[in-house]
Amino acid sequence: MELAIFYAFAALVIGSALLVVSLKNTARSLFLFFIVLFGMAGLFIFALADFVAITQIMVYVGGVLILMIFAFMLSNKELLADLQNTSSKFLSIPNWQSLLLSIGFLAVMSYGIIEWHDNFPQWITENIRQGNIIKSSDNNINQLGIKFMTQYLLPFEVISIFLLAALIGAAHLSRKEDPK
Amino acid sequence: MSDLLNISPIIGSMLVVLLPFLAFLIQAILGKRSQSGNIALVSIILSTIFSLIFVFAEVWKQEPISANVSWFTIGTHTFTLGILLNNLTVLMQLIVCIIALPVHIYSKSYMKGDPGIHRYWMYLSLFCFAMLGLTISSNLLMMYIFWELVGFASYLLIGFWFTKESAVQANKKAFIINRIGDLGFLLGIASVYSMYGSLNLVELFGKDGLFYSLPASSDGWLTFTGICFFIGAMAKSAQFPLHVWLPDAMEGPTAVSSLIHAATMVAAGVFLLSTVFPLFNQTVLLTIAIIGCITALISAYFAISQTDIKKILAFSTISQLGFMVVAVGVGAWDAAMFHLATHAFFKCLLFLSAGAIIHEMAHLKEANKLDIDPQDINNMGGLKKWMPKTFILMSIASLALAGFPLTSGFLSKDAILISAFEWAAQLNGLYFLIPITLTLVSILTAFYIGRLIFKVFFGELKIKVERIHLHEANLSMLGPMIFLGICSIFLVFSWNPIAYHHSFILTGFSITYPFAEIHSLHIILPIILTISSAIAWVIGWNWYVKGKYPLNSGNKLLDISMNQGYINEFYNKIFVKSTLNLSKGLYWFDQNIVDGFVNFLATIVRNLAHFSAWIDRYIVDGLVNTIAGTAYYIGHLLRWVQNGRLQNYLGFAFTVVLIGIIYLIIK
Amino acid sequence: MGALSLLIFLPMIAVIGILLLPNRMGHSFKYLALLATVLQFGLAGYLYINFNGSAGAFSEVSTYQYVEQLPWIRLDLGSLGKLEVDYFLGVDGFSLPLLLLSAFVMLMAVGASWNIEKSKKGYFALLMLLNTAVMGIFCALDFFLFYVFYEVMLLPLYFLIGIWGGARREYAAIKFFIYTLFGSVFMLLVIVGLYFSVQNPNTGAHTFNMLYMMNPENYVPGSFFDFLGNANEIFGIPARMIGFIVLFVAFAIKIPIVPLHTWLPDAHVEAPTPVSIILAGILLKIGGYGVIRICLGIFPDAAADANWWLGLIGVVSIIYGALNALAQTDLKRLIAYSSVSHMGFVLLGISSLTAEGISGAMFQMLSHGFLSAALFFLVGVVYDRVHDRYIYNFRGLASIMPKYTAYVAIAFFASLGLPGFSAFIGEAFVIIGTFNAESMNTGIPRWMAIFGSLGILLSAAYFLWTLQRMFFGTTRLKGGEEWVKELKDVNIREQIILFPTLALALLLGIMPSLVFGVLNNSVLSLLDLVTPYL
Amino acid sequence: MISLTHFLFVSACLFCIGLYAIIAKRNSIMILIGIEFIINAAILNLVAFGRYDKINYSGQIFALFAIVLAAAAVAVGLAIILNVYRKYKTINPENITDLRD
Repeated sequence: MELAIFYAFAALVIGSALLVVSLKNTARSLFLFFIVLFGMAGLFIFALADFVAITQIMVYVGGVLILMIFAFMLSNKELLADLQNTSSKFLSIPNWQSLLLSIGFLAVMSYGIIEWHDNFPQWITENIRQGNIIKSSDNNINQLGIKFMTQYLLPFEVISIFLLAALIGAAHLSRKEDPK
Repeated sequence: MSDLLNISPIIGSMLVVLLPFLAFLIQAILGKRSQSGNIALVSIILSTIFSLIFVFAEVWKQEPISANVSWFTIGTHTFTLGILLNNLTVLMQLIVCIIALPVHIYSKSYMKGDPGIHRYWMYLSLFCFAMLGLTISSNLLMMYIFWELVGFASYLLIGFWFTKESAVQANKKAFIINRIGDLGFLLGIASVYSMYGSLNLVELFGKDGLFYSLPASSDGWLTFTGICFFIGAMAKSAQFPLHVWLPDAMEGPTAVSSLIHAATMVAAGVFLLSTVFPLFNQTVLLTIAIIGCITALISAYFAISQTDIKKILAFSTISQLGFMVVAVGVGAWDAAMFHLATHAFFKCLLFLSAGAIIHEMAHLKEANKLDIDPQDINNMGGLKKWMPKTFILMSIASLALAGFPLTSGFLSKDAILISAFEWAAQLNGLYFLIPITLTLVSILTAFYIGRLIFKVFFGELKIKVERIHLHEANLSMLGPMIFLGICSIFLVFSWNPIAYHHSFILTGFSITYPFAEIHSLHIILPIILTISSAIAWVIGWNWYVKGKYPLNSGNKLLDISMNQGYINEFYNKIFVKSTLNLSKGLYWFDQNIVDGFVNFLATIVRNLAHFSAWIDRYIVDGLVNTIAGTAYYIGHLLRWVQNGRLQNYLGFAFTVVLIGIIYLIIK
Repeated sequence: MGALSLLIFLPMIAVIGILLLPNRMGHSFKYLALLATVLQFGLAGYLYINFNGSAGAFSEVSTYQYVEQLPWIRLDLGSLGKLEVDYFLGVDGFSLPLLLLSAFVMLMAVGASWNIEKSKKGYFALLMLLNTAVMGIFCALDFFLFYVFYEVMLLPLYFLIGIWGGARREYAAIKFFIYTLFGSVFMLLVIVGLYFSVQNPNTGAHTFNMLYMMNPENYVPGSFFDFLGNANEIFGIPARMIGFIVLFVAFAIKIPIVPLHTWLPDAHVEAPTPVSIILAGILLKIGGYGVIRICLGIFPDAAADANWWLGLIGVVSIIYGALNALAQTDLKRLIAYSSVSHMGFVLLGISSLTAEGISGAMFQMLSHGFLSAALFFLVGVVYDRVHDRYIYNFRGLASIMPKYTAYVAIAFFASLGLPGFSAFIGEAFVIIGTFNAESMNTGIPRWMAIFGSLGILLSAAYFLWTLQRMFFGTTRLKGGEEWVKELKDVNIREQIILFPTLALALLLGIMPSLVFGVLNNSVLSLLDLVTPYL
Repeated sequence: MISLTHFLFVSACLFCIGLYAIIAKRNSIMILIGIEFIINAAILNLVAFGRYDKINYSGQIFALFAIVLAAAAVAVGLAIILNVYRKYKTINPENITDLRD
């Protein structure tokens, strides 16, 4: 049952992702992307990362995606028209070279995954043996908070400043040019 | 005045030669402005006077005089220009002058109104210069020069009416055939030069000349030399195989024919033979006699049936020249010169008379707009009525030609015939053929000239026109003719009308014959000749005047005679055609074989070059190009990667990564 | 700077002048060229007047006059010895008349080029360059210098024919060029061979000096072209004979002799009139001059052995050329073939090895120089007017162009050897000399003279035929009335060129001593060189 | 308990789709989306492996970092795209070939 739900999510994610890349209309793609992100959040939960799933929804769906949609919608009409790309075809013709490349990569990765076949690295087998694995009953949020404020404090701060810098940069970049 | 009269013979003879040359130069410069011919006339009058008074009178029967100036030096030999005055040369010079003078006077009215008259006088002066120069040349080279100049002048005069196709053909033929003779002459000169190292006549044949002092080289070469000179004389004097140009040469003005092709130039051959006579050995002399005999016979035969008045006279000239040549051949070259002198006068007169007749006939033709040949004797007849003086003069000349007593021709012809008989008597046997043939020819001569006279002057005018205004020629034409008529009588040459020995020409030369004199011949032969000539005339009278012509026109013999023995056709076919074909063939050979070979080589080389170029381009260069092309395409491929599209870069990067991974997996 | 250098390089000054002047001053080029050639002719005349033909050995410097000798190339080649090339000029009785002839013909050629329209600058510059080369050839006494001039001559001719020529000019130019080059390349080999065989007796170095090459004492014993007792052979032919043959072939192409003559009709026919004049007037003489100066001078022994063959080639050329001329319908080609025939006399005369024969040959060269130049000029006159020169397309020209006809007739008769004109002296003495050869034991039989004289007869045939066909008779032209209008009689310029030419031919015919006076001693000294080997 | 292999396979698929979007799409937005796919695929792997590290919680923590960074990247990327559009009047990367030689 658990596996079935997982696969449902996985199918949702992959199917929507495929649609995202094959649709002509960018606006539709963007909404489908929304579904992909939700699906991903679901998959995170299956990996016992509930906080990550919530963050995913909040940051991506609530931030990134809204940012994207709003950014375009609020900018100018031509770009919007360009994005909507009123082509008669519903699906874009796949670019065979890139398709080949992607399938190639998929094949190689699948091959790798099959070859690997749960030959866990030593640290994983060690943790499994010692029982140091996350269980569904664990309070992840609590643990994460502690870790952020202790062990990962420096990266946390760095990433905060980085985020700030990125936002300021983004704001600077997207400002209107001076008329002069 | 005494100074003027003190001209030495050498200077005098130089003046004789140079005056016509001066006239030629002046007329050449003046061109169309000098049409009267007075310049030429004055020059020839002066020449004649000088020749007679200062040269002939001084030198005749005296010691020979010669003067030379060096002309140029080749190697160790110096070639000279010079004048040789002896009996032979001064006589010849005088004859030329005396014949040329009346012809000049005659031409003044005969050629009046011709558009090219200025050229006529120019050419005539040139001819006189060359002919007079020929007579007094002291060496063979100089003689050769004038010899050819004479031919050249004759070429110009034959082709005087250059728009007439037949005249142009005739002058070409005349010059080319004369060229053959010139070659003989030139080779003869070369031969003499290589044997004796000198060309001076005095040095060669004078007293104690090289010819007598040096041992003759091989007899064969001597014969060769003699034959060469004889070929030269043959062409000029129209002897048998080379006689064909003379009848054609009648295309020129009649006055020219009388001067050049009857009296003077054609006699130059005989003059040459006389000049180099010592050179001839027995073989050559016999050849000369035989050729002369053949010539005399066949041309008399051809003369019988000709209808063109000038052609009849032309053949008679050839025939008489044959007589002279026989005389040289039998060793009696003095007789030849004698006949040359007498013949010059009466033949010139015959031509001038014929010219007068043709002149009148041409007027008649123009006045009545007839389409006739004014020279055809079949159109004439009964002219005695209108032109009695011409008739008389022409008759005198004809009698002289036939050798009738009391004429000059009688004397000279007898001299030749009797000498020939005496010569034959010396040698016996078949040699008698020659004098007998000559006798026959004499009778034939009487017959054909009788035919001419009868057809032209007796009977009725053959062409029927309403108004006939034929009249005597005017005085400037008649005067010269009368002068020549007088000269055709025995008195001019000898006080004795019967015995030729007393003529001043023969006494002047006084050569000794290699054969004995036979006295009885001197009486018998003239009688036989005269009687047979008379018989021939009676027959002619019956045939042509009485109209009892016994032969029909289809007669084979007559046909051959009419067509001059088909010799022209024969030459045309054998020599001219074959030479032309040979030349065409050779040109083909040149174009296709010689040049073809060159071009073939060029083609081979070019093809080789093409082949190697092909190899170079496609094999050698192809290899290089392939390498270069590969590099280029690889470069191009790489360049194509750098197309500035980020996605492509990314794609390539991933492709490489993918390939790398696959490589790792496979490895 | 000596008189000969001045003579040679005077045209070079004109070349520089022509090249420096801008194209818009195109009219001045011809005046410049005319000035140079007139000065040159004057100078040549001055040299001629001051020449005295002193008797001396053919190989002595003292025999030559106006000698200039400067060291030109001195190169130490180490073990090969020293390279010694001199700038060595001098004239004797053979070269001086030819110099005068060249100067005159050049003057004529410039006169004939008066109406050239196509790129005058290049044309006149090339013409003057050719002039320099030709003069140099006749003056050079150093074989290397001779060769340099010989090759320099080819270049302007190639362009003159190839650019300013007729319809098939490229073909003709290339043919001419390759033919001549064929000869001269092998000549170079012999020159090198001679160089290694000859030593300068004063310095001991190998030398290109022609005069040293003529002296048997200067040969290195045992060298390839060693004079006496030479046993070197190639394919069984003695080395000196090989050298002679190669040099002879090189010059024979120029003369030209019969199997090697085919460049001549094409080149003459396709070349523009002035170049035809130069080709016939000067170029062919270089062949004859080379045979006399070099083949006979340097290889007298081989020449004495081979002269029978030379004579045979001469006779064949005479008759073959004349018969070919008889078959022509193109007037210019006819004259070209007549040149072959007339130049055959030159070879026959030279081969006779008699004073008369060689003098006659030299005289024939000069005479042919004037007359063939005049003939080509005359063809040019009618070609200029109607651009046609086929004999069958004309008839009765005498009626519309009387003066022209007179000039043609005079030139024709002069060429066919009418006494009074120069060709007669030349041909007659060639025949006499050849005939005399048997008496002199030079190995030329008399029948060659007899057959050679046939050429005189044939020349009369083809010239008279042309005269009759083209000029006499009633006027009938291919171009009809239009041609009658075009065919104007000769103008003043043409008469100024023609009259002196024919007058000179006449003058030489009447006063041959003008030539023989300077020539005679040289001929005798040459014979002195050759006769010991007979 | 879902095995690691499943996560890896889903992640591989997502990665390939993202890769395809990046290379093939002629639209800058879609490329950005492709990048997000790839980042998501990476995050999925992080959390999947992070399950076996209870001591450090490194998987989840870096997943969070990655999400934040992705958000920042999107913001900057969008700003860049807008600027590119202003300059070239297109967002099709095909037409922006200034990097070409």
